[in-house]
Amino acid sequence: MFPFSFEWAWDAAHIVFMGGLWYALSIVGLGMTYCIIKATMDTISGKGGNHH
Amino acid sequence: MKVDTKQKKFGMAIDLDKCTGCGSCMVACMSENNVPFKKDETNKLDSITWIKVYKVTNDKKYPDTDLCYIPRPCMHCDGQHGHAPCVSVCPAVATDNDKSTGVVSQIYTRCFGCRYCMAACPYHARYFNWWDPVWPEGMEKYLSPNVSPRMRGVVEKCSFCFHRYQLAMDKAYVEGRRELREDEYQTSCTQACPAGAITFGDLNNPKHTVHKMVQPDNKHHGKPKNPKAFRLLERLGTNAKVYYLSDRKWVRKLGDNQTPNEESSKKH
Amino acid sequence: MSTIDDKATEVPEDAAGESAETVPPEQEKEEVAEKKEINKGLVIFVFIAAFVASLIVGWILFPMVLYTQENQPIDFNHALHLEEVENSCESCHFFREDGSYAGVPKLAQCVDCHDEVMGDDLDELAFVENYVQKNIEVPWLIYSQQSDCVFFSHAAHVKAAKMDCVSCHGDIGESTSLKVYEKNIITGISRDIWGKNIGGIKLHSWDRMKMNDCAKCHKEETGNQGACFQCHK
Amino acid sequence: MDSALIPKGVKRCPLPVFAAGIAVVGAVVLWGVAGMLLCWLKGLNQTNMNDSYGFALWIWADLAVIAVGGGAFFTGFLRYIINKEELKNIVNFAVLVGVNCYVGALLILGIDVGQPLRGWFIFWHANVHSMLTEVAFCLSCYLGVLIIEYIPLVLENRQIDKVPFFHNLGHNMHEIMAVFAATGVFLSCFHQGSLGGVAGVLFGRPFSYREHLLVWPWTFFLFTWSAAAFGPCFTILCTKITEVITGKKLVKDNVIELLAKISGWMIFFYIIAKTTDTWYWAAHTAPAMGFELNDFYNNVLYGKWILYAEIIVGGFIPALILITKAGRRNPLLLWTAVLLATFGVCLNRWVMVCQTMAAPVLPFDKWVLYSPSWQEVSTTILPVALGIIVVSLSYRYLPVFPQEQELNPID
Amino acid sequence: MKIDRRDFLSLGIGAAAGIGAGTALSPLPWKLIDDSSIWSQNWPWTPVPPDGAVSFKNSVCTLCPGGCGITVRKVEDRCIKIEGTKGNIVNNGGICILGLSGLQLLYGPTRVKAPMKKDGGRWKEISWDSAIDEIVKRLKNIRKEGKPESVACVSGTDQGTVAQLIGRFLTAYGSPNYIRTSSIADSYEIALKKLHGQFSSIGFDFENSDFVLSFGSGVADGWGSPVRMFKANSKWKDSKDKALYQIESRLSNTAAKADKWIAIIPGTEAILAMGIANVIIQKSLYKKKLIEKYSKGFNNFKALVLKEYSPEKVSKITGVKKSEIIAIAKKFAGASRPVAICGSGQGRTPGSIFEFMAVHALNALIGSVNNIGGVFSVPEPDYIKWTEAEKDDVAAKGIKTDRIDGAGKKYPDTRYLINRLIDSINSTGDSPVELLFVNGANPCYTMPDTENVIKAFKKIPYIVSFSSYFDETTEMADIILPNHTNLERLEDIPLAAGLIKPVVGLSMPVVEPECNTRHIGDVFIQMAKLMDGNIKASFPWNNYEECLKKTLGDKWDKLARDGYWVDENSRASRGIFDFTPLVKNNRNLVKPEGKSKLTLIPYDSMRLTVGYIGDPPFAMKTVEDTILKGNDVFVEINPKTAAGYNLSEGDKARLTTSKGKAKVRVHLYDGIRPGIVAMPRGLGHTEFDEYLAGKGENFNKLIGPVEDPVSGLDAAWGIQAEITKT
Repeated sequence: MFPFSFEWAWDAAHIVFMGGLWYALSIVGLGMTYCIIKATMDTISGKGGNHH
Repeated sequence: MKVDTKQKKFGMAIDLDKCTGCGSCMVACMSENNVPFKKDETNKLDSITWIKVYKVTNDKKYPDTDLCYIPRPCMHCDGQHGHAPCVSVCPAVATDNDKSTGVVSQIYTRCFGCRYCMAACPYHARYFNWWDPVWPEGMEKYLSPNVSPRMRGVVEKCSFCFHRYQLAMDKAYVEGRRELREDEYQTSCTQACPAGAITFGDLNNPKHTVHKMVQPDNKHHGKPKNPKAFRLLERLGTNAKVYYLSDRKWVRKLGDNQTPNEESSKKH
Repeated sequence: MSTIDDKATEVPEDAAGESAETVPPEQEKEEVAEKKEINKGLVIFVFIAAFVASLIVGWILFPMVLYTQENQPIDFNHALHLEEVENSCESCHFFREDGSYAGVPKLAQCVDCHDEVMGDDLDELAFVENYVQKNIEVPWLIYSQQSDCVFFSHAAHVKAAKMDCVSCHGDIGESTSLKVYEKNIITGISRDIWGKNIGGIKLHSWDRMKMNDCAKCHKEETGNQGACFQCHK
Repeated sequence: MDSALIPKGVKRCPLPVFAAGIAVVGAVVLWGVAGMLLCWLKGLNQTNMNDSYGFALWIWADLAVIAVGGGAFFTGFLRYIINKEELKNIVNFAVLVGVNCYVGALLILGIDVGQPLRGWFIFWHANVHSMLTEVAFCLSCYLGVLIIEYIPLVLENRQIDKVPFFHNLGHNMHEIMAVFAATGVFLSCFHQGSLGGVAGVLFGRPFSYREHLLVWPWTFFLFTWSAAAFGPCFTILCTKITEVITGKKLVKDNVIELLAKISGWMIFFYIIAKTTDTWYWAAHTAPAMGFELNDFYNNVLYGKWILYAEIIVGGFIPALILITKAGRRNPLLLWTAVLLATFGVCLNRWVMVCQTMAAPVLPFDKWVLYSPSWQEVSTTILPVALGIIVVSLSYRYLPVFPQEQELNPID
Repeated sequence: MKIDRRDFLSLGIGAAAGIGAGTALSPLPWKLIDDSSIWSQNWPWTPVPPDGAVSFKNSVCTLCPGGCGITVRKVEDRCIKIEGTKGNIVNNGGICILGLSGLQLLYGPTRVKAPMKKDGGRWKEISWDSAIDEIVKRLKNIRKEGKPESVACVSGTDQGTVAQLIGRFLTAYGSPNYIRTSSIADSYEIALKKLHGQFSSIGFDFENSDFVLSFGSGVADGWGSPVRMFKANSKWKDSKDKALYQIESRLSNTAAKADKWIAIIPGTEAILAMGIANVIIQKSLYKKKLIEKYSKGFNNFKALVLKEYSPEKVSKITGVKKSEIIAIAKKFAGASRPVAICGSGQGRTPGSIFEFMAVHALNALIGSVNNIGGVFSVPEPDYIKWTEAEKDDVAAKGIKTDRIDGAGKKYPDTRYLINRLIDSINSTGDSPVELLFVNGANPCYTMPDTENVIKAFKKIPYIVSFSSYFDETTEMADIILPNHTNLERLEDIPLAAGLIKPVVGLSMPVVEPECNTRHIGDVFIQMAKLMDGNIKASFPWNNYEECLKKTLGDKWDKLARDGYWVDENSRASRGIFDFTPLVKNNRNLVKPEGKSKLTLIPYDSMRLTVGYIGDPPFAMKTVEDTILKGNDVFVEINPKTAAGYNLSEGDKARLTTSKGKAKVRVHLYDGIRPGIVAMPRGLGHTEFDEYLAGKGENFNKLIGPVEDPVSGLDAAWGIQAEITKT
């Protein structure tokens, strides 16, 4: 799973498979971080809350 | 330092005409490898026997009936690309195909019991520890320190008594050698077989008896050149390292499946 | 049915306690504003407190709980013995004829010299009285004991690969007394396998003996990590 | 009492009634938990599995729920990537169903392994060549994505929404939901496929082995396809069931019909592909290994009927119903179609798992049949019961069906 | 300000986030995950075998009469594996399933851990001294009453120093009643006595035979010395011009290995042998010169076979085709080093002497007697040269009384008649046996009509068992003086099982005794010392080891080194072969009891030991599920026959004979003659461990002894039975 784990080898199989995996993970991860940070900013800047 | 550059391919040849089905190989294996036992072992679907002796008949009516015993250890397959059916599917690399010896290992402490390898093995050579191993009081005294007892929930199988190879190598190292003599590494079943039906050795070494017996054709995934020799399920491409010999045609035909229209054209 | 509907629509009023609807606009504004100040400060404070606390628990308290300390039955002095014997480590830690490794010596070997007290050391006295004379094996605690699934070939490493003891066992050979043996209360395995450093940071080759450490060396020395069965049984 | 939590403008049954309903399902959950604990504490000897049946009911259940849960990724795909606006009215529910399916699958996998404490080895010591590794990774990642898709809905709960931070969070997540959805689709394609690969790569098992395209056997693609095709049917089925239970219309017909139509065509082409695959396998793949079709279907239980049941009853019939306007408009036919479709895909998964184990391979092997123990059954039902509870709670406290208010105005 | 619900929520979340982040950045969760899996890899309840120095110890296996050399692998003081000794004269490295399981017997739960005394039906541990005192007291009393002959001993063997010591004790004590359990050894012994005129045991030169004609002998099922026979069988397979013909009504493993399987009607083997003789003589294929020079009464024999045993007649009786009979005869006579053997299955029960003589006559006809590749009459190894045991008047008188089993009287050539022992006990009011020693035998399981045997044993006032294990007979005993197991004990083992030269093996202790057991030899020496006068005087040794070493003298070193000693200078007796007894006992066959349609026969398997020791767990594990499933034993029936009783595979059924009933299940097997039901021996134990006890049925419960008219030995080979579906 990580380059420092026992089974890791720098071969096509690992690069493709784990590449795809980490790619997906990072997108999701970044997406969520973005949302959370933005939400915090918005909150501080007083957005949201008792709207409508 | 390179431990040893010569690639070995340990394998087995079993003479089915000599095998009397006495069961010594099974017990020799159990006692060598700390295989546990339960009160009732008559349900063969959860009874651990690394080498299992199948009893088969020619399906002819009395008095033309004939029967044959087929001892089945792990075949230590090489597959078409150096991968046994079980090795490539194990999600946690608990089993691998040792390129330097050809032995397919099984690491019990790495295995977490998904049983995918069992689904993959057409020979039923893999066994799952459905129960915790329990020895009657005092009997754990005979357990061998060379093979670690398995815990509940993992898969185990024949290892070609690889620990014997390890111990033999230790001796060799201490004596300043890097190579073993043929008789220095023999599996427990080979050693015990009263009929001398099992021959074990390096299939890559022309000097070894097993090689002379089966004459493996390594250009064609180890197919035997000896017409009396065959492998189980040859056509699945498992590329097994266990060969069988028999003079009886019906036995040799039993080695592999065939569709009705190919009765005659059976090749090995 | 209607009752339920009413209820459903009434709700806001019930729950008005904290919701803004009922409060006059202007009041509400500053109250909310002021509350925000407090909240933010408070929340951040609580966050940091909790953060630091759990760091302390994880890095300091946890290891103390995880390992129990056990003393060796006898405080053995390697340095002293090393001077006495002529064949260095192998005089006591030797290979058997069949290639297996004797490891920690059995009483029989010690008795060769210690059949009665030799020096005036109290530990030796205790040793002779409690073990030699009663002919009981010494229950040594082995720092480098791997778990049962490991097949470690001393022959391959020491004889074939000509490695020295230090690279795995460290400087225990020069030690004048034995350190405490720390046992993991969950796994029952010696702390030296994971390494003294709970974070797993290692400074010497012998600081940690997990599989990855074996693999690293194997890769460097033999070009590959080796097959599973090479080190497992 | 809990009325403060109930969405605006919709009516829900009184809490006691609701609680009573939950309690009933809760009892089933307890039964399941009992089985689960037995398996964890005493080991898998609690099951009726054996060395010939290492894979059995549980693995089938995993494959089945993932297949029917496919509705989530495919609806998401249609909604966010293809921008089928109407589907926004059902995508919430599709996601909700999906979440339950995937949680269930992972739960069952957690019970199915002999050494649950080492389960994480599948990630840490991953063997990238194993289909199961691919399954484990994509499955868990995609579950994450599904939860992310589900969170905004939760945040829309009346009380939570009042917390500014959560309100903003929900809003922002909505903004970039397409990105998540896309990732979800990517992951789904792989784990659905690799679930098919699990059986397809077994070259020791001529019954399930298939030729490969690149590193993937045909079953890989068939599974992804079938999940996308049959998943929506299951979503529709669940919607219909919910409507029956709540006694309300929750989703407009045009939405259902759109989904049904797409699903129908997907099934139609899938089943043609499946038929071709079966033919090629029977005519070439298997014979090359020394088997002919009969060898796989000469058992009392596992006869040729399975083939027909799967391909015609569970395939062509629902497909034809759904692709015809009249068919999908007629409630009765629609019901039949979605039911048959769900049955069809489940049967396919059963065959790929259990019949693979049952069919003899060695010439002197015999068929091995198996029936699950109560522990297996209860643990298999467990996630279903959990799912029902989660859906009920979500339905009660979250605006799962955007059109509900409009379809059921409170006078 | 007040902290309202929503603030509280925020604070909670803040704290949670803090704890989450903090913990995640500390080793705690990761180390715990790792350790928990390491814990699961080293579960405290999974044993870890301690490592240590490895050593190998040689000995001889005594679990069956085979006498294989064994090499025990030890780690420190634990035995961890039994292997066959390379280069051993009998088994050269090979080893059988029972020998391999030996450690399960050594360390197993069935051991008798100390001297035991029956006390109100329950076993109570006692000290060795009190145990021996008690027995000695009884012995003294019996002797005072002047009935020394009422003390008897049942033993598995009468050879070797231990057996001789016990015999010597009885002689000095004044009892002629040393009784050996019966086997084909008796039958061959008697047959040879009658045909050659002198006692000797039989030996076969299989390694050099090129054609083996086996009348039901399970050479691949444990007949003779099993491992040696397997090796011989493999030898025959190695060359095209060697062959094995198996004459047997069931396709046993031996029949399957044979080049030809002749499915004969059971019980007519003798007739077939005579038929073959007929052909050989008819076509004058026999060795005329030899016959003229070295035989008596050939002409009568010739007349008899020509008159009564024409292939046609024989074919009718035996069910073997005429052409086949002729073919066999030609093949047999045509071979250069043929041999004919008999004794069905593993040969654990004697057979009809007429059959044995008829088969042996075949060997004589083609000159295979005392000839390479043939049959040898082997004198018992003669190395125990003790002075006569001293006899006082009581002893002298007692020793002259008739044996309780009547052996040597009505049947002069029969030395032991254990089946008669049971009768004579059951037929009289109170048992003629006052005190019985049992050693290396388990008659309450192994003898036919088990119920009757148990009845007899119940009648015996006092039984002393020397068994190391809790077996059926030991359960009948009043006191147990547990002997060391074969791995703990020093003993000379004369190898009786079919070698062509007298060979003695040495069983060496490979481990310190596990339990509080004592060597039987020492026990008898001790008892002798406690008895007075002549008995004490007859035992000049201080302990068994001394006795053995003195007895073996210069052979000791060789034995201690190689584990065996061959009596090279013993000559096979080249006596005259006398056909007369054969002619005289013509057609003295053994018929099965009862008059049902089906014939029930037993069969032996290597995986089920049938001797005095029960199957160890490992061996039980190898038993096929077509023989035992759960606790049900399967009987084999030909599908044709089964159809007649509308039985199908796996059906439950009741098997009934004149002796008893058994619940069985049915296994349809084409490899068995129609009209026959075959049942495995070795199951249905009531004692030993939970891995064996209560599994299957004991065949001996269903069959009763049938006396062979020539020897008086029980020679029942089968019994008529009824089977009904349940």
